[in-house]
Amino acid sequence: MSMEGSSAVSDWLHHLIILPILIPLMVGAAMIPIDERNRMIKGVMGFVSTLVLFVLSMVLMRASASTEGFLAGTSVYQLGNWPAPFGIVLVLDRLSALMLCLTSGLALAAQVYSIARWHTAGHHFHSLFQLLIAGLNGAFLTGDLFNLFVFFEIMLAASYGLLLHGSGPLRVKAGLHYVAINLAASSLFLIGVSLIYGATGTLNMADLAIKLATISPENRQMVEVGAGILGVAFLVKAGMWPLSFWLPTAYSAATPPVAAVFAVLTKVGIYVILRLSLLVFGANAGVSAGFGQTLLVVGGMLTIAFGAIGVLASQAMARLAAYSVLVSSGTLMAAIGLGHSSMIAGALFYLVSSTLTISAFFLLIELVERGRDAGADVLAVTMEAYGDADEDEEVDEAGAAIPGTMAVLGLCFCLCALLLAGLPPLSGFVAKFAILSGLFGLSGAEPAPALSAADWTYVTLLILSGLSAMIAMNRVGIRTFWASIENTVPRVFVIEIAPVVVLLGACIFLSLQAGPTMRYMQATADSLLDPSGYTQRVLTAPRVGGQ
Amino acid sequence: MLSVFILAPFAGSLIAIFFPSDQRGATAWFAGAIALLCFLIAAGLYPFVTSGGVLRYELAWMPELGLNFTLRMDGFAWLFTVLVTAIGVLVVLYARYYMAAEDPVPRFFALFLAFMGSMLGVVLSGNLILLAVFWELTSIVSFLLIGYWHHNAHARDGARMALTMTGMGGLCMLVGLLIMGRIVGSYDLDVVLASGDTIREHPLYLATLVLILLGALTKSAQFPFHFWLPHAMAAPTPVSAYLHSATMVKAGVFLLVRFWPVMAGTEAWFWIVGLAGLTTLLLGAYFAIFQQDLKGLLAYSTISHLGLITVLLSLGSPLAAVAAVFHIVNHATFKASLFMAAGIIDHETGTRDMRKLGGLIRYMPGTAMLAMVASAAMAGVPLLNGFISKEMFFAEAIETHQANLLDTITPYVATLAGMFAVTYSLRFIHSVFFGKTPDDLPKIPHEPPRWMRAPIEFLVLACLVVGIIPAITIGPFLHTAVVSILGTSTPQYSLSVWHGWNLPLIMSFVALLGGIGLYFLMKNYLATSTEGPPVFRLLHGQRIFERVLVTLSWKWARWLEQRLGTRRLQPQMRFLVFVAIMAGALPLLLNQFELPSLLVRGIDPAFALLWAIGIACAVGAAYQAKFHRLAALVLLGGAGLVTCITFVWLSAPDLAVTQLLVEIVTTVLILLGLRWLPKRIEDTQESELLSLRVRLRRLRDFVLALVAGGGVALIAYTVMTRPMPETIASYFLERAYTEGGGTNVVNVILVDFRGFDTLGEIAVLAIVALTVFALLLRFRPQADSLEAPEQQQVQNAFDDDHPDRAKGDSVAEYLFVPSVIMRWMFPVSGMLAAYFFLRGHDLPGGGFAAGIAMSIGFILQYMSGGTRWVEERLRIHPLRWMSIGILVAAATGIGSWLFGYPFLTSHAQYVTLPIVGKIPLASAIFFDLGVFSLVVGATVLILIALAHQSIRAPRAHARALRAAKEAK
Amino acid sequence: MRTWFPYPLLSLGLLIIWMLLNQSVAPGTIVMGTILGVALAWVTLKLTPARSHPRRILRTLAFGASVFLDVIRSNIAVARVILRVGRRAPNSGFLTVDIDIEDENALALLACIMTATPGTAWLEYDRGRKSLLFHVLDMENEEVWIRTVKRYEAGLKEMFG
Amino acid sequence: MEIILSAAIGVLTASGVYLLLRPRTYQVIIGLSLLSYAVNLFIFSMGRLRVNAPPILEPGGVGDLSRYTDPVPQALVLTAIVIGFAMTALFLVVLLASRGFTGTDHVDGREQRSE
Amino acid sequence: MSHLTDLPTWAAVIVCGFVLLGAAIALIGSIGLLRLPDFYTRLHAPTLATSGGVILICTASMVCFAVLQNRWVFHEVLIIVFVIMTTPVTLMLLGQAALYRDRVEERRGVPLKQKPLREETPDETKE
Amino acid sequence: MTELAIIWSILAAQIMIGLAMAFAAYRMVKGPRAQDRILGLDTLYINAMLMLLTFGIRTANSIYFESALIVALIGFVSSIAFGKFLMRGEVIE
Ligand code: NA
Ligand code: NA
Repeated sequence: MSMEGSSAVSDWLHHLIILPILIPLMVGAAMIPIDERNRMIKGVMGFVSTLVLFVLSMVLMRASASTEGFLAGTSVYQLGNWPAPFGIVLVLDRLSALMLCLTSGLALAAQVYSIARWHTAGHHFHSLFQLLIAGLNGAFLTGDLFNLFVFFEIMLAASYGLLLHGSGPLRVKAGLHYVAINLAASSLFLIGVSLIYGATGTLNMADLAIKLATISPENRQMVEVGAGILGVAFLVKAGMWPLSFWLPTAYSAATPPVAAVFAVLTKVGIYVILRLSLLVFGANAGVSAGFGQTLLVVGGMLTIAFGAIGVLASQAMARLAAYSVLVSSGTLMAAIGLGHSSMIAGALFYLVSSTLTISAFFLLIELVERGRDAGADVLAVTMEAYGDADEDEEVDEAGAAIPGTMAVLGLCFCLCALLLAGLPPLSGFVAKFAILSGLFGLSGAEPAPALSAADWTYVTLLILSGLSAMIAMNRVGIRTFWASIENTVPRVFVIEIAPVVVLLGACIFLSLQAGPTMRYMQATADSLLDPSGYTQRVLTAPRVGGQ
Repeated sequence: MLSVFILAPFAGSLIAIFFPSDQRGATAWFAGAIALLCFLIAAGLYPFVTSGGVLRYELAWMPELGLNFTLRMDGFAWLFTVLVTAIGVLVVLYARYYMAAEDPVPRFFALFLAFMGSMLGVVLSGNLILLAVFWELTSIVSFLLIGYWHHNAHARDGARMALTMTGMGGLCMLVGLLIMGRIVGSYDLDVVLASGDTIREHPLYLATLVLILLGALTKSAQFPFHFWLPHAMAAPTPVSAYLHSATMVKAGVFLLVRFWPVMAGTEAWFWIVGLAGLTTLLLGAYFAIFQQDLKGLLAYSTISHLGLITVLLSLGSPLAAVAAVFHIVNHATFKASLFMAAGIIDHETGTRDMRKLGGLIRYMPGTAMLAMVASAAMAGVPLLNGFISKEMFFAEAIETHQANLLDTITPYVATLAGMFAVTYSLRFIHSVFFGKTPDDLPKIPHEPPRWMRAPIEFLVLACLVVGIIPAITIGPFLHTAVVSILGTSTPQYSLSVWHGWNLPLIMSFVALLGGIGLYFLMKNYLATSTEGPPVFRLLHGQRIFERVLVTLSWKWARWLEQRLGTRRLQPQMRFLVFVAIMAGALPLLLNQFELPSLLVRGIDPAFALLWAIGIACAVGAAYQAKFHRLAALVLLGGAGLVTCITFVWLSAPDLAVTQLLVEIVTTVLILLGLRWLPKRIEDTQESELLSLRVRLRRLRDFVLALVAGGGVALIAYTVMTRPMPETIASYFLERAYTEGGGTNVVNVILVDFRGFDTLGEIAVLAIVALTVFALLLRFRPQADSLEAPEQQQVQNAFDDDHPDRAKGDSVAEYLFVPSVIMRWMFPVSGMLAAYFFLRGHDLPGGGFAAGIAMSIGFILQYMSGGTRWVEERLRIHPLRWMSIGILVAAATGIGSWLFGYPFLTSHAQYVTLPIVGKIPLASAIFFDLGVFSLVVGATVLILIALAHQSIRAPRAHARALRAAKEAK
Repeated sequence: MRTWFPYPLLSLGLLIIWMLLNQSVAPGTIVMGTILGVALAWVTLKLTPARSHPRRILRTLAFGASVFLDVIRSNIAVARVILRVGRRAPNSGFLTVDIDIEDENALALLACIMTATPGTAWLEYDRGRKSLLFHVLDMENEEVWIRTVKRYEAGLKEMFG
Repeated sequence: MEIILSAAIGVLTASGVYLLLRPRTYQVIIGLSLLSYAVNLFIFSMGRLRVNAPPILEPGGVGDLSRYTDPVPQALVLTAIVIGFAMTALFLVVLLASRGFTGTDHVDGREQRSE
Repeated sequence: MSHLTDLPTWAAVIVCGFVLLGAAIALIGSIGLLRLPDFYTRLHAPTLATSGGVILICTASMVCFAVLQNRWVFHEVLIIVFVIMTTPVTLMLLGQAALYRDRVEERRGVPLKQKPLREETPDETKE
Repeated sequence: MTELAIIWSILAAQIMIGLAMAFAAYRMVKGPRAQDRILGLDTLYINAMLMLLTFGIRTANSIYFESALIVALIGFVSSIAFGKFLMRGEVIE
């Protein structure tokens, strides 16, 4: 029979799980010694790598969404062939596959965008970019707490490098704060993880979830302390108020393609909170169930409020976009904290939609502003008087004034505005609707659970944040597209505008395919809320070769 | 079939945008054809609708969440569809001539069609959420249409205001609709319309009502949200005629009618809707009188008429609802025609200011006639359609519905408003078409093109026909609409011009005569007065709005942003520390934490002594870091050394080895950086001059630090004194040798059990090295650290001063003997690295330690000989080392695939070689080789990149100086 | 020969170090040590440290023994100085002595010896004048110290020729 | 032993945190270094303290926790040391760049009114 | 695993004696660092530890492990050799640095370099 | 008896070395000048190495040897760096 053959094939296909980490890691490493003069080679390598990753993550998402076949549902990859909880395992489930897809999609867009000109702003852009993706993908895939730390560090280290890409006073100043805060947060991460290990003797998330149910009260307390401290580390990344003041400055200082991928960076914090709070402190966690949810709700709401205020107060578009990141984060945090299943599904949809939007917006901003003032270029061009002869990284004015550029840019801007404000008919609206309908529910005849004050506050904030985005985008859009006196058409490359269009197109696609997408999200949320499947798959996965 | 109503306009919009901008006619024809198509289809559907049928079309969108693309046409929706499409056709025709050649017409018609689609969507939505979708779409497209002439500041402001108001209302309405869905259990309109009692009795009824009304009232420009509409008049006139009189503003009252069966009749409804409507009715009419802008007058009149409809709907009586629907249609006809007339006047004379206009009947008698008829309809003159619906309104106003103050004053307010309506209608006609012709008109007016007037003619004809023979013309359609709303409770009503001498008729006459009288009283005042009614004109709606918007969304937001956030690092750090302390403390405080008992026994005095030193060093470092950098660094080294000894003491030789090596490299690294920091000389006076604030701030930080330190110490102590839970460590200890092939369990964990962590860790190192390298390529030192350090200047000067010495002799002498030894240490460090590398799997050491040891050997050479000296002799290619490092490590991991095992599965085997004997050959060795290679590359790259600044910066400095000199 | 074994003495030293490190005289260790020793010598060649040719191994051993005794003696002497420092401040001072050793390795060795014998601290070597400035902790008699250094110098000269 | 080590961790943390809150970049980097010692010791202490029980098995041996100390925290600390070193290097270069661009070693890139 | 208490008495005496003596010498060296009046005299202090201290304690270690583990390979020799090789480098560099700084500041009692230096501004790194 | 003597004498030695380290640390803290501090650190390193060696003897375990070896072999590198920084104002020219 072909059983043998098919099992061999499926064994090989099993390795697909690790490829989202390995491909960018190795491609990034291979690029290191290539001379900067051959930047385009690196660009092409990076493009191929991200393209492959994109296709791969699509395949993985497909597979994990199916109920049978290879990699169906939750699949486990035991690194070094050591079983969980002892070895490190990668876990592919709907959620991680979704995040992989999102990351690679954004990365592809940013990668293409960067080749037009931004990768010339400094050295080793493409290596750092690939390694950032490796870090992100690793963080999404790993099922081990300490390994998560390692991937966080990869991601952060690469993000430091990419934020500083292009150098210049603004970026360096923002980078200093960003690095300092995140280094402190990393210390918290380590303290949290090790404390959890000290109290439970395990590092595996699934194992931790199991152990927490049977642990002694004293040790449980220590786990909670550890989780609390760990949570702070994640919330710094996720951008919760008051831990997020570094974010607007850092994100708005970054070069556009970098800022575009940074949009997904905060989502890593969100992802981990979502994963851990539902896995470890889910319904099965006994006394600790629902640990920290109240704080998450309160903090999330404060973050929305702060983000919305920041959006209103922002004069520069990049800052507006950065504050939108906070709004998005806050919305997600509070939704996770409120924790109804259908709300989490909606939140997942929102996560994807808002990330795509903000990413597109970051890419768009520079194109729009390019024609208006040289502000962006001032940042990029360093004071070459002090540089060395071997430096040629002056970002040259390039790109062509394509007819209709302004119209396309304007249209893209409109779409961004609609998406950010959550106005119909695009996915920003659909996402908010999904969250709200999860909150309100369609109970009908049977009595619905009463809505709490928190629920109402959340609704209010959600609406107000949309309103603030509308007002701010309106203001900035009118100023940029309608009121500008000198109508110099920005010179842009097609490969710069195409990624924006594609990302926004993805949002439109999401709106059109809202039904199937929401089904995927609902299934994801359901599996998150019932983590027994996850823990069982992780802890009972067989080793290769038995034993 | 229904989907065509949505698809055709939107598809048309997409196509229209691609029309060449000079093809005005073609684009208009195209848009008109689409509108006409929709109209014809609607007309064709009449037989089905009039038989009481409800057409439905459903497409799944998010079926699980109850959101579907459901279209639904009943009689009322049909009436509106016809209105929207019919007036749409007429406006397109009008716009064909109205728009100037230089206007980007394709954009106009594209937006126009998009608007029509959205409006039809609102009308036809069979799903609450879909309704909200189209609702917001109308706002958005309206925004773009108002701002069509965006070079005009009024257009921009008007557009923004319209969007802000209606968009805000729409968002509120969305929430209201969501709650309604929650109450009913479905967003389907049919289900909702069948659940009136459930809704009205639900505790959330009031919230729902208020939220939905916010949507409706903002859209229909009801008081106090009315002010956006006059400013929307900056839009091209076809837009005003279509959106802001006939269709979009009707969406609000449409919604009120739509939900009338399920929401009306309660006291809350009566009060809120009635109060808003009545106020709007009166104020709108009053304001209209004092407008000088033709379109402004029409806008306020529209507001007033919408208030009239709202009042009718507030009453809760079926008959009033009939009147409301009727007036919706009537108003659309006469107001659209008036707007078009105003547009023609503007078009022909170049102004819309009534003070500048007059006597136009001589130039454009046809237009004048049409405008007069339409105005008369607006004023409620008998034999015109406006009269009939106004009579119905008066009749309903007299009726007692709720027996309260509001109910009582309705007829008086109605009459007064009717009077005002007559006044402004009369003013419109009289000041434009009669009186003396001004001689300062921008253009000489004449009749517009034939087809530009046609739409007005058609509409005025409708006014007349409906006004004279209502029962035959509008009657059946109205009935169909009304039945679809009221169903079985449809009242008996008669559409006829003459009901006999009754109170409403008397009210009409009072209004008519009073209005005429009022106009002639005020005529002279109005001819010269400024825009806006006395007193109220000071209360500029727009200015208030702008003020509020700027204050709220800009000043307060900025103030709040600054208060709630900070761009300074120190407060951010403080927050982080504080939050972390809270996060750690809360679980302890909430669950009654028991303090562990202090164990003083078993303390090794030598160990205690060590940490007394360590603590002194740490505190000293903290104390000295500000003014005595070097001292702080020395003390930091002391603390690090004690840490290393602690690792040895407590059974972690691997850690000690690694930490020691890292310690040394870190010290060199920071020293390399120290050169580029500014001088900082302690001001001895400083401590006395410190302000109280600074002292307090330091005290606060000190306390925060103490709490953090105390907390961490407490937790550490607590965990340490508790028994170890069952841990994964046992597994590693059991299998490190038998399955991992090494006796050093820590190393086996690093390269095998948790080798993936190590792979990640070296990636971090690589990334950091790249970042450092890239950043330093752009390094630009401050001017004061550009020159060579003072020591070098002094020593060079000394060399220069002495003829027997060459420049650099000092340093050569200084390092002469040391460098001999340092050079010989290079192969030794290589040996040490090899030793650590090879033994790592079994004993303390490993690839990382080896790598650092090797790179220290390199650094030593740089220190002894200087950068140039070393690089003339030894080309290290750190980037290659790094690349190869990661690739080798990863490839080792991939190698296990070939044997069918997962990534990084290690394989250990002993190989017997001649002479050498048995040697262990684990795949982990190759992995560790990668680690080694990367560590060497990264460490050397970081240090050397930093060191290179010392030769780069002066060179660049010299170059810059030279360039400056040449420039002079 | 030179091309294959640029620094035979170095390679030998490295081999010994390797054997000591591994605490083994097994053939495997020796092979590995030799390979490493030779390979590292090649790399070291690029740094071109000066070659020296120590001779007269027996005399060297005798010299070493005398130095060792000096080390012990001066340890005691310095310990004494330190212990009575509260009562009597040490009579320390700077001394200059001319050294005419050419071989830089020999100079380095001299530095090692002087450092290893407490009480004398190598400070500054003037290459032009071939004079050494050193510091002495307890300077009872300048001549004694200068003689000691000269003795070391002679011993090293004998070794390195 | 536990009490000494926890006191050490506490003091290192407190000194590190205090420096993190200071305005000079150099203070911050020294603070981060002190903090990383504290964190490393903290991680290490989570495996409990054992004297002379290094997790190095006798050849061919199968170990257990009664004879050897917990190797897991040690492995974690090793990773943390490496990452800590990398981050120190990075922060150092960033602070140098910041000083280069802004002319000051204040963490905000400009001198504040006080402190 | 062997224990220190397994040492035969003769070896124990040697080991303990050497260790104590070595530690005492190191301690005296440090006392010197503490009490000696100026930098140049203090420069001699650590050499007690690097010579006497290291030799004695390394010897003790060699004896100890040679007896306990019955192995005659003395890797502690490496420590002695390397310490003796590397200490001069440190002390030489430090001593010269101190000389330079003192000369620049024109401290008394510091031997001048051949010819007097010009008037110089004070040193950059006071500390 | 012998056992006790051995244990106590090693402990005494460790305390002596500890004190030596403490005095060195005193120089590091007190100075007065940079070279004094650096000399203090160097002394601290040497004594730390002796401490490690005695610890190895005390536990009769040669596994700690490498730590001592590293101090002996490359502990001086940081002292060199410090010294060069004092003398030349930068570590690598
Ligand atoms: Na190791
Ligand atoms: Na000496």
